[in-house]
Amino acid sequence: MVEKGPIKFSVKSLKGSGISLEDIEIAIGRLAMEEEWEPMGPTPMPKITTLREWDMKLLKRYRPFYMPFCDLCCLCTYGKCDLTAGKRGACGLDIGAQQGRIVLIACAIGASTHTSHARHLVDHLIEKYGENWPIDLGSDIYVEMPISRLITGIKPKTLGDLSYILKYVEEQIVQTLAAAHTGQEGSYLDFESKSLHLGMLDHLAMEVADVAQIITYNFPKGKPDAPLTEVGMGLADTTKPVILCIGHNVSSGVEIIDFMKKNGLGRPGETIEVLGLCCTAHDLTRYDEQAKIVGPISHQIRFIRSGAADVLILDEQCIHIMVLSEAQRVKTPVIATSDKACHGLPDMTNKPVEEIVDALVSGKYPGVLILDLEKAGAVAVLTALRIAPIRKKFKSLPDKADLKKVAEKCTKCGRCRRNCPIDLPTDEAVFAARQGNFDKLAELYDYCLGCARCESECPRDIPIHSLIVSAAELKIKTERYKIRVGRGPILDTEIREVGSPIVFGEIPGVVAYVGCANYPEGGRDVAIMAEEFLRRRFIVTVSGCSAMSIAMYRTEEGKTLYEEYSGAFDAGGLVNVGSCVANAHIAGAAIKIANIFARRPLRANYEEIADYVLNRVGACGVAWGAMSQKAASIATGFNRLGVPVIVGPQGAKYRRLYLGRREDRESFTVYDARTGDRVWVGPAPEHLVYVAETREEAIVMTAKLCLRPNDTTKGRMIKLTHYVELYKKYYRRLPDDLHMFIRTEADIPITFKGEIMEYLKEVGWEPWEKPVVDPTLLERLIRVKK
Amino acid sequence: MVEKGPIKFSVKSLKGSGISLEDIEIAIGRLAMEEEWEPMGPTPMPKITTLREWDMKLLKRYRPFYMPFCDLCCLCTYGKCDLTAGKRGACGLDIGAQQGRIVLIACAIGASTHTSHARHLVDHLIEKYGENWPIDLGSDIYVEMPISRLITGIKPKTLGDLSYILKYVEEQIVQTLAAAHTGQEGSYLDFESKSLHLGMLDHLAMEVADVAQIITYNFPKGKPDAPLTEVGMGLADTTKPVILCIGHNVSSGVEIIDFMKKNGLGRPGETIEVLGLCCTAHDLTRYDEQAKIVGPISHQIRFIRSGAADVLILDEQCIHIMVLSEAQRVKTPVIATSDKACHGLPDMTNKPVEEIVDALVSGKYPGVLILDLEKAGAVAVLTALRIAPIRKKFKSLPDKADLKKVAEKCTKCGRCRRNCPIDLPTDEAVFAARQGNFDKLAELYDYCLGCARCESECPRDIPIHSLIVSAAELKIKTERYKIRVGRGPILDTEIREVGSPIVFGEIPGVVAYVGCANYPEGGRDVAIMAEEFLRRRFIVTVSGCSAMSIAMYRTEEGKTLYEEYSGAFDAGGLVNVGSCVANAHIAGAAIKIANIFARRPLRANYEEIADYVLNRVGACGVAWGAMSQKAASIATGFNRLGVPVIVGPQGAKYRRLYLGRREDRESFTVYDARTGDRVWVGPAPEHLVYVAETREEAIVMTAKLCLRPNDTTKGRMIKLTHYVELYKKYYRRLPDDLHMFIRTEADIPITFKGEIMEYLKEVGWEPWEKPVVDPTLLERLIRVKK
Amino acid sequence: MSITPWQLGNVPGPKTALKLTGEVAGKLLKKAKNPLIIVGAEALKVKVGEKLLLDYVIEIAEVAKIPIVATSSTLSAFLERGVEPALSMGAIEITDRLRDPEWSLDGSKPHDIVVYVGITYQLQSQLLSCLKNFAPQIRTLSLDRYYHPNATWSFQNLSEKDWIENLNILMKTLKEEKKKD
Amino acid sequence: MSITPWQLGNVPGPKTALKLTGEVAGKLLKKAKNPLIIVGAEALKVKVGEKLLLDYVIEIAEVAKIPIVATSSTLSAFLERGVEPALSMGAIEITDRLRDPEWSLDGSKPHDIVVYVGITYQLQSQLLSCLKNFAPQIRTLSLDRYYHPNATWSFQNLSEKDWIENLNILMKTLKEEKKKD
Ligand code: SF4
Ligand code: SF4
Ligand code: SF4
Ligand code: SF4
Ligand code: SF4
Ligand code: SF4
Ligand code: SF4
Ligand code: SF4
Repeated sequence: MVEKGPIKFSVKSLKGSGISLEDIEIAIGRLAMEEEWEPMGPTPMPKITTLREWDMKLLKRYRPFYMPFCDLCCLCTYGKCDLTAGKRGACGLDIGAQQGRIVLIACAIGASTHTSHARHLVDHLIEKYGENWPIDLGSDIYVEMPISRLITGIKPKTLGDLSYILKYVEEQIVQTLAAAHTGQEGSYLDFESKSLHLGMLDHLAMEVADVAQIITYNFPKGKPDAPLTEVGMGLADTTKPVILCIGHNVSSGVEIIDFMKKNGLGRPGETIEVLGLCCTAHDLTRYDEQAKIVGPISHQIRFIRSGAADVLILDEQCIHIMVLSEAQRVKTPVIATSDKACHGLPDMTNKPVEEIVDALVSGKYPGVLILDLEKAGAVAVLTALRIAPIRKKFKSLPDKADLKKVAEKCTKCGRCRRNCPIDLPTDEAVFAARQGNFDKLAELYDYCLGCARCESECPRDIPIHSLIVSAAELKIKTERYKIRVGRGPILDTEIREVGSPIVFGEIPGVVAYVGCANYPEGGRDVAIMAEEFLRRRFIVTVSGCSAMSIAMYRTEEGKTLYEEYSGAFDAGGLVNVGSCVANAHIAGAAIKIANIFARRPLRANYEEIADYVLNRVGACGVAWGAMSQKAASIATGFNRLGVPVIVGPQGAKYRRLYLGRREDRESFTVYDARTGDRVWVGPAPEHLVYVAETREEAIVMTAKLCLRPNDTTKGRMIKLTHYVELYKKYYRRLPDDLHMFIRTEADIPITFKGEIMEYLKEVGWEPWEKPVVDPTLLERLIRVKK
Repeated sequence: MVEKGPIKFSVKSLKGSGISLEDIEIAIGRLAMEEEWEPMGPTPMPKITTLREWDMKLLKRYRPFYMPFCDLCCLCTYGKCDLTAGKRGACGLDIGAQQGRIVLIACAIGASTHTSHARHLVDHLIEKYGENWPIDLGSDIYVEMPISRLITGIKPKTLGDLSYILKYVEEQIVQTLAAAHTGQEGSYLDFESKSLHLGMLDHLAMEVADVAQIITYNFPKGKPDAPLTEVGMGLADTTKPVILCIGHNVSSGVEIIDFMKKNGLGRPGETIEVLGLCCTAHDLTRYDEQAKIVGPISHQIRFIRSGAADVLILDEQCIHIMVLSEAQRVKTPVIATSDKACHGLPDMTNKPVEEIVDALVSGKYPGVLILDLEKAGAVAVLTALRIAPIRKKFKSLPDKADLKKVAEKCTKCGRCRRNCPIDLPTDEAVFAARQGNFDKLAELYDYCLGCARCESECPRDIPIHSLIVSAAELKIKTERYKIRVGRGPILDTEIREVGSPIVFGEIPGVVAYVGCANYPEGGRDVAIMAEEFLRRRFIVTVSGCSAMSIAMYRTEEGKTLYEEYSGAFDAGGLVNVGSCVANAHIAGAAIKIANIFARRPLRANYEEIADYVLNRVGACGVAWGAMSQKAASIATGFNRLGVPVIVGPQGAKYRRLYLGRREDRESFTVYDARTGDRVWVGPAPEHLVYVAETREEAIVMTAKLCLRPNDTTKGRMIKLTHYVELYKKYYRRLPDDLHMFIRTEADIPITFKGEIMEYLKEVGWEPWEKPVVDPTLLERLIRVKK
Repeated sequence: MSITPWQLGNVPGPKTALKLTGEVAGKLLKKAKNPLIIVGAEALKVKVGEKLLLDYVIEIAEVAKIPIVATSSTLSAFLERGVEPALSMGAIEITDRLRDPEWSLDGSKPHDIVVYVGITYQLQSQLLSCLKNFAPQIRTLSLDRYYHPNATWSFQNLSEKDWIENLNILMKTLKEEKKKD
Repeated sequence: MSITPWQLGNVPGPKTALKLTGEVAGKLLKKAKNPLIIVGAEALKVKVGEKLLLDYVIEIAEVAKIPIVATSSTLSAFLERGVEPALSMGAIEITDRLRDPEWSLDGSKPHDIVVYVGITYQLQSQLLSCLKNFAPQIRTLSLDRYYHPNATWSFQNLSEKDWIENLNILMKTLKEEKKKD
């Protein structure tokens, strides 16, 4: 329980102690981190202000754009302070800084969540595997933890090293959060710099978490051909006992599978179905592809109500707070396993397994807290076996036959709709059901987030969400799709292959569809976006709920995109990295391009690498359904690294974007590293975080945000071809900023040559003086100073 | 910059390495922490759930009472969710859990602030003094860090050990904050348990911070007769250059004083005035009592506007966000020194001193950021010397003669008042000034928080706060009071003296006036409360802004309370522990009573000690002007330890209290440790956090909350005498819960014997079966099980 | 324009108090099954014309036969006037009891209408918020001069004159209705 | 009862939109020195009677001679109709420019009135909030059927019928006032 002391170890203190340094190195091992695998870069373990200058460079070009979600501040007892339109709170803060502060708090919560997830995993795995368990991602991955190397300057070798990295993250998060206290930071720019710091830390924590589980649980180590598994509401074989895992931290799920194997119950699906929901589902299938994925967060309440699950095991994150009461309604016992999500349940950690199983099967307790994961696994399995025959899949969804009757109470007051996060016309749908028409309800199924907020608002207590699900009965029964198991990191060999075409623009971009399912108009949009870019042979990486939503769509050939496209990190590849924490591998790939392909020094060299990524790696993230604080910090972490992110219209409620202005030439002027000249390179990438109003806008913006100053002529031509094609497809003419991206005639897409030449004439375009430069924002990278 | 690796050190890993354990122990030193100074207790370095059972015991008796400050939740992009009256958000959360969550976030911000403050201090001091600098609080303090020993099980010996303790705190804060993420914790009780955890961690961080500065800066080590120094707006000798330090982290101020000494500029006040504002002021005077204290947070804007300061040096916390622009108005250059509060200033850390001084004196930059404290100290002093003759104490307060003219613009729209945090009738006062009557303005001086929110709201741009200050010109000029320098910890010898009378009730209570200056009706109320209890020979401890407010009051004899009462931790002593982080010594004193006086094992024995404090140590905190997130976490930390806290009416905006119900007998039933019997002990203490409506109510409640089940007959009689006297003084009759506290006739205050006997008869009181018990909430402490 | 909270920043959410008039207040109190008046310390400072608010409230309580809870040290003022409040308790403590749907002064039926008057604005606002959110079965009235969005019914922000007028109408209504009985 | 935000939880603070009517809207647009209409993608889905909202807005813009900014892919719909918007830009991007007190479409005088119509509710709400807080010099109008508290003026939540009526009055007012010129 007590960790033995971290020792601030100094060579000095060893001198004269009679112990030679070599002995200590061997004995203790952590010193291995200090090994000279590369000279130490300028910013090991950066503190809050270490990268402030880099942040300010970004923030000068990509200015914070605030959309207050509330004009008040209620953070201290001086308040509430009305900050509308520049008024000052009692502490002196204004509305801009307040937005920065709220974003900082969100990022701190997001980063803390991944860090604590990582901490839990690492501590647990050290207990199971020992702190000297090696970090080995296979022979195709030499740069095993690019983010860790980049930020900390450490080349981690063991699980123990990961714990050490987390200490740094923890220290920094606490310090950064402190800036949010009343009467601390005052400038919105400094709040943003701190949010960027938190975002960076978040990526580090995610990398630690995912690598820890990969190396110990033997997840695919960057396998391009990771197996296919299943996703959907319709896949559980309900004749068997069914265990459903909800959350993000797979270690409890692993214990379930291990217990089954050890006790002759076979692999998942053989005698017991093991299902996952939310990111833990990805990681279950990474552990054993016979586990199955129910779906994204939107499926949580509806699957519980279907009654299919005999036991529910919660870990952490993305747990709907109603799971406990929902599970009770269908007599499904609940096992909570995380100290971060105890849900008021009695702590049975120290009780014998049999006693807990009895209590759950008998219904003495509807749920328990078990913080010993091995025990939780055993209890889950034994309870499922014993309760399944008794429960008989009791469900709390109305039968389709009853829909009309239930709907009859509706007064069409509209409260349901007016509280639905995405304004779904539930009132009309329920009212139509009253009149016997269930189509409108069924239609909503694909859009509904499954949050049940409508139900809690309905003055007539109509179970609106259930009506939607029951009306879509048929859809659900057949909801069964293929998804590729999360493959984890990108191989160094892949990077070597695609590094050059990406940097020079011949692979027109790397697009990442990530994050949650708060989609404005259903998950289909994400799949359609992904398909558009897959067809165009972009590299498409995916993770989390987005990876699941993309699976739940069939192309014209009736296949899922995972079946149609390869899992390789290559043109036209659809790369499911895995759960949310696996997002680190997407950032990691960008970093590895700079390091492996371009040989930029990696160690503690954040600015240079980020500068490289911003100017050369045509990557763009799309978090179409971003909802949570984690998504805020992930996006912000991508931003500090120079990767732009597009969010859906709901994302406007994050309150802050980073927007460039293409007409501001000065802001898009960089150094040419070869000469030191200041050169305008066009607005590429134009924004760092952007809200798109529609799927169409997001698609066009994605293509554009893959442009980079460093594109070769051929690369630029290819990228512009996609941009122009997509712009014309959706906007029906040439983009009006096209001239800002055409440096010489050679950049012009051949297919549109005539048209574009005409346009260029019209706007008075002239070929650029310096068409291709070695672009950088960092003065110190100028090689020949004038 | 890079800390060398903490090493998770296991004896196993040493075996067979050819190094003997002894060698390592000597060589490395941190293992000294593991020394067997006392057998390890049950809960070393508790995690989130380790003390959950204790929390649940507290929360069962002291039920969370929520007063939502907002019925909405806006924490993720599913929102805003309307949670009014039990509606559920899209994540499933309800209004109760949401209140718990917001309090958790506040406590996390509060605890992070102290932790990061401690971290900054400790890292800085290790750099200056080395990590082996010993923790030595003098010969009268053997239990040097009671909170650390209690929580971590470590007996820290060096600065380096403190860094290790902070790592634990950082790790835990991050994990606990993660529970606030959307879709994690769901039960309000578990949110509360987590807030209690954060509060406990906060106290640990405060102890680390204060002890670190005491041992290195040689602050008074618990000196009962610490010297007197001055406080007030009127004390600066403005013929000299004046440096004003604002904030909480004294290390930059120390560098100023050191630089002065080293460069022949003498001690503060000799050639240069060194003033402090907010807690940093306390710590400046602890370092050198010739530094002076301007006052609490309310004096910040007004002192800057007075123009007296020639240089302003900011560290962290409690900085009004307008200081920069306010300072610019009076041409005072600003030096920011904390990475948590950069205020958008240019980072000059790496520039030479002379260049920075030039930039500030010439006005090239109105302010700079200098993260090297030694350099910041030098720049501050040199700038003050050079700028003082030029600035000529430019001020931005209107002359009294102009007041009428300025006030003439007022339309009496009332916006100023309706945005004043404490609803001061500014509109009437300004309007009266319009008519030539300045008394109403001047009257407000003592109440005004100095926040300037009124000014930012005034549609006519009237500088209302300045009008108040100018109208009170005379008061300000003579504002000059005595305060005792913060003495730091309580001596073990003192504990030995007062342990018994406190525990047995003969010293009727220890009352702590702590925290900020968000007073409903001026700081005078705090002084009056303190005086009431000093006269009654309670022990009164104070800190922070409260300690300053108490100084700014004269008794009938024309003296300050500090002049009238001794600084000893003894009956009738007025103990200024120091700045906010010194609050740890108040909690520490309670712990030391349990440990030193009652010989309860201390090491990692949190529950037993808290149980002891709750049942036996008649202490009560009063945070009359509590405002910040820090105050929230400090109060919550006291609560977990069993110390009740009273806050002022503004404190209702913290949203959550812990209230007992005296009529609920079961909740006030405890074990008698001697027999295992369940015994009702009366509602003592009745509440854990309470909002008092008025000063009178607070006084009466304070006396009552000092009652403890364990009081001896004599002790109970004395305590009840005070309670009844005070109740009668303010309520004019006997308290209607008196019978709940009288166990046998011997408990009855002699002075009121007749009256009380009559009352007892009326209510049918009977002597208790078990008048005195050995009370505990912990089953495991029962000595003889039946 | 809609009614604004007295403290302008005190915007709590979608549910805000209905506008109270003296007449409505009178009728509500008259119809109440088990009403309660909670009187805070401001009632000792604020005047209703020549009278102290406290005295005015005593009259209301007497006419309408509503029990009084005296918070903080207002008890002494009541006793000075020979009025024995039904209960003397902290404003927080009585509000805490009211959260409990079972609780009432005399243990009979629960309180359906609770009047708050004379508690300092921001504290009263928070107390009303507690009941709004955790005791939806109770309807709360604020009789203070300032609009309290967290009440069920509140006067809007009134000039002293209008406020007194409303209080007088309240009193009149109470008495009138009384006669009708 | 006061006007409620369409999304009931969307309560932003003390400052909320004034109630707009067709007539007021007409007069405001007529008087505006440099107005602008921003048209979002919902205008392609929502009907005003038989017409698409987009077509209706085109008419308004033509009658009132107000330049149009087409957001997202609405551009194509304009072009199909032979209408050339003054600008095609993301809703976010145009709002970003409007924060800048110097900026205007043609670089002459800044825009004093900006109309938002047809952007999905929550995004539009946030855009209006941006201008409310960071461009107080601009007055914003929402012509959507739903009350937008963050605008300077907004229709309250209207039935389709009432909305159409108001739009018609707006149009009539624009034309009438035109005649008066
Ligand atoms: S933190 Fe500042 S703006 Fe927020 S409530 Fe407190 S004083 Fe007002
Ligand atoms: S809230 Fe209920 S009653 Fe109202 S429209 Fe929706 S389903 Fe019908
Ligand atoms: S459950 Fe579906 S319909 Fe109901 S509020 Fe949530 S998203 Fe809207
Ligand atoms: S993608 Fe988002 S919603 Fe989905 S499981 Fe991950 S964090 Fe949760
Ligand atoms: S910031 Fe959020 S919680 Fe605070 S007042 Fe606004 S909506 Fe309410
Ligand atoms: S955290 Fe929950 S209650 Fe808050 S806005 Fe998000 S979904 Fe709504
Ligand atoms: S806000 Fe200004 S104008 Fe209005 S009453 Fe106050 S001082 Fe007078
Ligand atoms: S400066 Fe004083 S009068 Fe003005 S709002 Fe603040 S507390 Fe009220």
